[in-house]
Amino acid sequence: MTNLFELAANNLISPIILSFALGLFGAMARSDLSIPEAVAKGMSIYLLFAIGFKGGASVSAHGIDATLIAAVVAGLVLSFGIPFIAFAALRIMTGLDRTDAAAVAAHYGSISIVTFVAATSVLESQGIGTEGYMVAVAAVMEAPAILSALWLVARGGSKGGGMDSALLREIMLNGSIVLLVGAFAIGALTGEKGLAEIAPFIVTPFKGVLCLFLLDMGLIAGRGLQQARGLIRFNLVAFGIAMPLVGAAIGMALGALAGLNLGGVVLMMVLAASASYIAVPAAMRVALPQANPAIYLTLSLGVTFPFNLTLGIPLYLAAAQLMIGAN
Amino acid sequence: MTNLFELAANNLISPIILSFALGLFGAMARSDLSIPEAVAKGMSIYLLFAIGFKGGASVSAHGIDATLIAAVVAGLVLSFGIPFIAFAALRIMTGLDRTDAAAVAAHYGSISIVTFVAATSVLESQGIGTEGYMVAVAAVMEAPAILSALWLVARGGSKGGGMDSALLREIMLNGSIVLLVGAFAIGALTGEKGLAEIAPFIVTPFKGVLCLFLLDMGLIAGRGLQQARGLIRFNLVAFGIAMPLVGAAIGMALGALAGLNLGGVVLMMVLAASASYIAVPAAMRVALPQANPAIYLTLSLGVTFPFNLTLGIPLYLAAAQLMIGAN
Amino acid sequence: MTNLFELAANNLISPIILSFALGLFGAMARSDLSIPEAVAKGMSIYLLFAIGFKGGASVSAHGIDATLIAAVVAGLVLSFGIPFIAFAALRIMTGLDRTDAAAVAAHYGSISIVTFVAATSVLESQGIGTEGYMVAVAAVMEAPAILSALWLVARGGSKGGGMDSALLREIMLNGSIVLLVGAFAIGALTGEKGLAEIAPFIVTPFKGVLCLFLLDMGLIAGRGLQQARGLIRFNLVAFGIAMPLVGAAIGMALGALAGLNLGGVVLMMVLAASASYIAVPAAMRVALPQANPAIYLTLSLGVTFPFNLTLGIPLYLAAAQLMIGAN
Amino acid sequence: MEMHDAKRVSIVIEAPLESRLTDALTKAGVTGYTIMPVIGGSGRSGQWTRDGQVGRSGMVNVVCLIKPERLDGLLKAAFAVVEPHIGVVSVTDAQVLRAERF
Amino acid sequence: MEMHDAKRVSIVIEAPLESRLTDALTKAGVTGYTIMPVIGGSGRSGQWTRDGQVGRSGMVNVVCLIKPERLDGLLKAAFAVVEPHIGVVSVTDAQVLRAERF
Amino acid sequence: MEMHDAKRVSIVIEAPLESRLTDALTKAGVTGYTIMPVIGGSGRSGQWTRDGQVGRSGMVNVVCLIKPERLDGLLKAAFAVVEPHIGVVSVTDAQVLRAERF
Ligand SMILES: Nc1ncnc2c1ncn2[C@@H]1O[C@H](COP(=O)(O)O)[C@@H](O)[C@H]1O
Ligand SMILES: Nc1ncnc2c1ncn2[C@@H]1O[C@H](COP(=O)(O)O)[C@@H](O)[C@H]1O
Ligand SMILES: Nc1ncnc2c1ncn2[C@@H]1O[C@H](COP(=O)(O)O)[C@@H](O)[C@H]1O
Ligand code: NA
Ligand code: NA
Ligand code: NA
Repeated sequence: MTNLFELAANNLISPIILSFALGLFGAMARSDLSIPEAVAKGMSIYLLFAIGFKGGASVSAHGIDATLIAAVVAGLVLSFGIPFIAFAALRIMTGLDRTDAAAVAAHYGSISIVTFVAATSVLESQGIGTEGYMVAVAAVMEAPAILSALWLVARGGSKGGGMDSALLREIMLNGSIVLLVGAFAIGALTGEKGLAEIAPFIVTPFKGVLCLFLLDMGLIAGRGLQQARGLIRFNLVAFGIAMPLVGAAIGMALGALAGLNLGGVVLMMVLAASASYIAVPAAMRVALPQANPAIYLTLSLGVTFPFNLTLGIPLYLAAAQLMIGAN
Repeated sequence: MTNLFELAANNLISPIILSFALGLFGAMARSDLSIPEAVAKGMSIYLLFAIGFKGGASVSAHGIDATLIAAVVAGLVLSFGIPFIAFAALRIMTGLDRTDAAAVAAHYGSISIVTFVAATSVLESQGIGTEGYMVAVAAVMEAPAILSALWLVARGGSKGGGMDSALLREIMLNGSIVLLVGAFAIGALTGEKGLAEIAPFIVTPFKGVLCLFLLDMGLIAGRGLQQARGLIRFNLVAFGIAMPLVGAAIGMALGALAGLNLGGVVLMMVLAASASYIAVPAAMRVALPQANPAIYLTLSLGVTFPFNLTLGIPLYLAAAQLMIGAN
Repeated sequence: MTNLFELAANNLISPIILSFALGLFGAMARSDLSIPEAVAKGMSIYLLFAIGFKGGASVSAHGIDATLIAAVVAGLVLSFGIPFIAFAALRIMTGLDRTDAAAVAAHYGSISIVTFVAATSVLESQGIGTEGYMVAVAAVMEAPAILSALWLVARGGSKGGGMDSALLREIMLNGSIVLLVGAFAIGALTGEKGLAEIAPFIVTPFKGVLCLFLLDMGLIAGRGLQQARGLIRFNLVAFGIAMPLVGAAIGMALGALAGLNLGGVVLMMVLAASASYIAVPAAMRVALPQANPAIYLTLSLGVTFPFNLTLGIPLYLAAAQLMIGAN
Repeated sequence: MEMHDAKRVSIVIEAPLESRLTDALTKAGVTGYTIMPVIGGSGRSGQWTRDGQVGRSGMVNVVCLIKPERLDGLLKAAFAVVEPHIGVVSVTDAQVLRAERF
Repeated sequence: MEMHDAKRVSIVIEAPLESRLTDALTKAGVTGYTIMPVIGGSGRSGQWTRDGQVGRSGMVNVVCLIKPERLDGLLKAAFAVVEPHIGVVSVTDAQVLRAERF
Repeated sequence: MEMHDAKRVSIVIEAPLESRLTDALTKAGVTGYTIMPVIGGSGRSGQWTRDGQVGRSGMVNVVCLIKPERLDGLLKAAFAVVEPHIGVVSVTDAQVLRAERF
C-alpha cells in the first residue's frame, strides 16, 4: 500500500495537477486570470484530435484484438446503466427532486475525456500499456447516459424531458464525438506512418497543452464553486466522491470481464468514475431546462473532477493492480 | 502510370487529406463541430509565417539563382492572364453573367496558399526539392488577378467594378501578403541560423497544424456546399475541375520556360491551378458587390480546392515528371 | 567596444527583432494584418507560464542562493523608487501635468516581461547563465510602482488618485502576476523532472512563439504611434530613451550590490529599464482616469520598448561586462 | 432619407437553443436575423461569463428587425422556444432604410 | 403576447471598470444585466480596436432591462461609476415579455 | 438625471466595408461610434456564421449615437456606402447622459 501513497504523492506534484490547483487558487482568490474562450476551445480541439489520433494509430499498430467488441459493449452498458444507480443514490442520499437527480445522473453515466487523458498519462509514466481502442470506448460512452436520464424523467411523468429527433442527432453528432471518432479513424487509417508525420504536434507537446487546459479547468471549477456556495451541501459532496468509487468498482468488474489488460481496466474504471462537463450540460439545457445547472456543473466539475484527478486515478490503479495483478 | 495511382492513393490517405475529409463529413452530417474564428485565424497566421520564413531561409541558403526573376515574371503573367481564360470559359460553358463570371475569374487567377503548402509537403515526402523563392512567386500572384477581373467588368460597361486607390492599397497590403513577404524577408535575412532558432516552432509541428487547419477548411467548404445546393449546377462544377487543369498546363509551360526544376514547376502548376478563397473574396465584396459570393466561394473552396488537394497535386506531379523528367 | 556593435548587430537581425519590425512596418503601411485578441492573449499566457515554470525549475535545480532575498529587496526598491525619479524628470523635461507625469512614472517603475524574456534569450545565446529567481523579482516589481504613482498624485492634492482595497487586490492578484508566480511555484515544486515532461511545449518552441508575439507587439506599437502623432513631442521621446538608461544604471548598482552574477545584473538592469504596457495601463484607467492613455502607452510601448529591444539590451550587457567583468 | 416603421426584437437565449430559435423564427416567416455574441451576464440564475468555457454554454443575442404587423407572430414563435428556458425578450420601436427587405 | 413597458439602458464603459459598474448596478437593485463585447470604436479620446490586445483594454457594453420606475436609481448608480471615465450611457424605451423577471 | 434626446443608428454591414463606413461617418461629422461583433445571421443572401472563418468575412455592427438633427446627414453618408451592398440600417429613439459629447 506504500505503493499507493507514493503514486498519489507523485501524481499530486505533477505539473498537470498543480496547474489545475493554480487555476483553482486563482479563481478562489478572485484574480482576473482567465483564458480566452477561443483558446480554451482550441485546446480542447487539439486534445480531442491528439487523443483520438493516437488511439487509432495504436489500434492500427497492435491490431484489433478480440476484446474490442466486448469493451465497447461494456462501455455502453456502463453509460446506460450508471445513471440508474446515480439516480437512486441521489434520491436516497440527497434532497434533489426527480429532474435535478436525473440531470446529475446523466453526467455521471457519461464521461470526462480530460480525466481519461490524465489517467493515460499516469499509466504511461508507470510504463503501463493501454489498448488504443479505449478511445473508441470513451466516445461511445458520451451519449447513452443522456437517454437513460431522460427516460427516468419521462417515467416520473414530469413534463419537459423532451427528446426529439433533432436533439438525438445533436447528441450523437456532437462536435467532440465527431472529432474524437474522426481522429481515431484517421489514426487507424494512416497508422504509424501518419503518426510519425504529426507526432511533433500531437505527441511531444501534448502534456504541456494539457497543463494549460487544466489551468483553465481549475479556473472554471473554482468560479463555479464560488457561485454555488450554499447550494452544495454535505450530502451532495458525499455523492460526488462516493459515486466515482461505485462507478470505478463496476467499471473494474466489466473491464476485467471484457478481458482488458491492466491499463485498459484502469481506463474503464476512470471512464465509469468520471462525469461529463461539456457535452451533457448543453444537452440538459435543451432537454431538461428545469434542472439547475449550478448543481450538476458543480458536482461534476467542482467535486468529482478534482477528486478523480488527484486521488481517484492512483486509487483505481492501485485497486486494479491488487485485483488483477501487475499486468 | 502506376506511379500516379500509387501517389494519388498515398496522398489520399495522408492525415492532411483525411482531416479535410473529416471536416467535410462533419459539416455534411450537420455536426456542431467548429473551430473558433480566432483559432482559425491564428493557424493561418502561423502557416503564412512558417511558409514565408522557410522560403526565405532556403533562398538565403541556396542563393538567388538566375531563374528567380523569370519565375516572378511568369507568376505575374499567370495571375494577370488566367482570369481572361477563366472568364471566357465561364461565359461559354456556364450561364453566369459578366459580373459573376469576372468575380469567379479573379479567384482562379489568384492562388490558394494552403494548396501550395500541401503540394510542398507532398513534394517533400517524395524527396523532391523546390526553390525557396516560389513563396515569393505565390505572394506576387495574389493580387494581379483582381485587377484583370475589374478591367473585364469595366470594359463591359457595367457600373460597380469600382477600383479606387484605397482598394488598391488594401489589396497590395493585404494582411496575408504582408505576412508572407515579411516572413520571407526575415527568413532571408536571418538564414539558416534564424531557422535553427525557431525550427521547433515553424518546422517540426507544421504538418500537425496543417491537419487542424484543413479540418477547418473542410468544415467551411462543407457548410458552403450545403448552403449552395441548387446553385451549383453541373456546368459550374465542370468548370471548377477543368479550369485547374488548364491553369496547371499553362503553369507547367511557363514554369519550364522560366527554367525551374521539377519541384518548382509543380509548384508553379499548383499556383496556377489553385483558386483564392481568402483575399479575393473580401476584395470582391468591396469592388463587385453585385457578384454572388455563394458562387465564387463554392467553386473555389468547395470544388477546386478539394480537387487539387486530392487528385490535382499527384496529377500535376506525374505530368511534370513525364514532361520534364525526374529532376 | 567592437563587441558591443557586433552584439547589437547580431541582436538586430534576430528573428525576434525582425518580427517586431515587421509588425511596426505593417501598422505604419496601414496593412490590415492583425492577430486576433484571443490568440494574442493565448500567446501571452503561454509566455508567462513558460518563463515562470523555467525560472522555478532552475531554482529547484540550483537551489535558492543567499542573494535571493537581496535581489527581491532590490527589485522592490527599484519599483517603488523609480517612479519618483521618472516623475521628477518628466516635470522638469516635459510639460506633462502632475497626473499624466505620475501615470507615466508608474509605467517605468513597473516592468515589461517581454523585454525580460528577450534579454534572457540574448543572454542564453551568449552562453551567459542567469539566476532562475529573477522571474520572481520580475513579479514583485510589477505592482509597487503603481502605489508610488498614486501617492505622488495624492500628495499633489488632486482628486482622483483613487486607491481602494478593491483596486489593491486587483493589482496584486492581477492575472499576469498570479500566472507568473504560480508557474514559478509549479516549476520549483516539480523541478527538472516536471520541466522534462513539458519541455517540448514550453522550451523548444518558445522562441518561435515569441516571434509571433513580437509581431503583434509591433502591430500594436505601430498603430499606437500613428494614433499619437503630434502628441509625442521631442521631449517626451527623449524621456522615453533617457529614462531606461537611468533605470538601467540604478539597476546595475543594486544588482551588483545584491551579489547577482553577470546575467542576473543584466536582467535587473532590464527590469529597471523597461516599462509596463499591460498591467499598469489597466490600473491607471481605474485609478487615474484623467491621465491620457495615449501618452503613457505610446511612451512605454512605442518608444521605450523598441529602444530596449534593439539597442538597450546589448548596451546593458556591454556595460555590465565592462563594470563587473565577464562572468 | 425615407424611413419605415419597424420593430427591433432582441432575444437573449441560451446558446444550445440558438438553432431551435432561429428555425422557429424562420418558420414564422422572419426574413432575416442577426446573431450577436454575449460575453457574460447576471440574472436570477446567477452570474456567468464566457471566459475559458469549452462547451456550448452561455447565451447569445438574436436580433430581428420586422414589420410591426408581424410582431405578434414572431413573439409567439419565439416564446414557444424561450418559455421553459432562461432568457430575455425585448422589443423596441425602430425605423429602417430599405423596408422592402423585411 | 402581453408586453410590459421597460427601459433598456446601454452603458459602454472601459473594460477595467466592468466589475465596478456591475457591482454598483447590483447594489442599486438591478436584477439582471447582459454584457456584450465591443471590438472597436472612436470618440473624443481617439480610435481603438481590440485586435491583438493583450491586457484588459478597450470597452464593453453593459445592457440592462429594467422597469421604468427604477431608471433613475440605476442611472445615478451607473453615473457615479462612469462619471470620471470615458464611456457612453444611453436609454431606449422597450417592451419586455415576462415582466415578473425585471 | 438629466437626459437628452438622441438617435441610435445601428448599421450592420459587411466587414470588408467597415473602414469605408466609419470614414464616411467621420466625414459626415459624426463624433463617435462603437463597433460590435456579429457572429452570424441570415437574410436574403443566405445564412452565415463566423465560425472557423479565416478571411475578413461576415458582418459587423456599427452603432452611433447622435443628436436628432444630425440624423439625416448621417443616414445619407451611411447609405452612400451601404447602398450597393447587403446590410441593414435601423434607427431608434434614445436618450443620453452627457449630451455635450455627441
Ligand atoms: N434585466 C436584465 N437585463 C438584461 N439582461 C438580463 C436581465 N435579466 C437577465 N438577463 C440576461 O439573461 C440571462 C438569464 O437571466 P435569468 O433567467 O434571470 O438568470 C442573464 O444571465 C443575463 O444575461
Ligand atoms: N456618439 C457615439 N456613439 C456611439 N459610441 C460612442 C460615441 N461616442 C463615443 N462612443 C464610444 O465610447 C468610446 C469612448 O468615447 P470618448 O469618451 O468620446 O472617447 C468610443 O471609443 C466609442 O466606443
Ligand atoms: N430582418 C433582419 N433583422 C436583423 N438582421 C437582418 C435582417 N435581415 C438581414 N439581416 C442581417 O443582414 C445580413 C445581410 O442581409 P441580407 O442582405 O438580407 O442577406 C444578414 O446576414 C443578417 O445578419
Ligand atoms: Na462516467
Ligand atoms: Na490560380
Ligand atoms: Na522598470
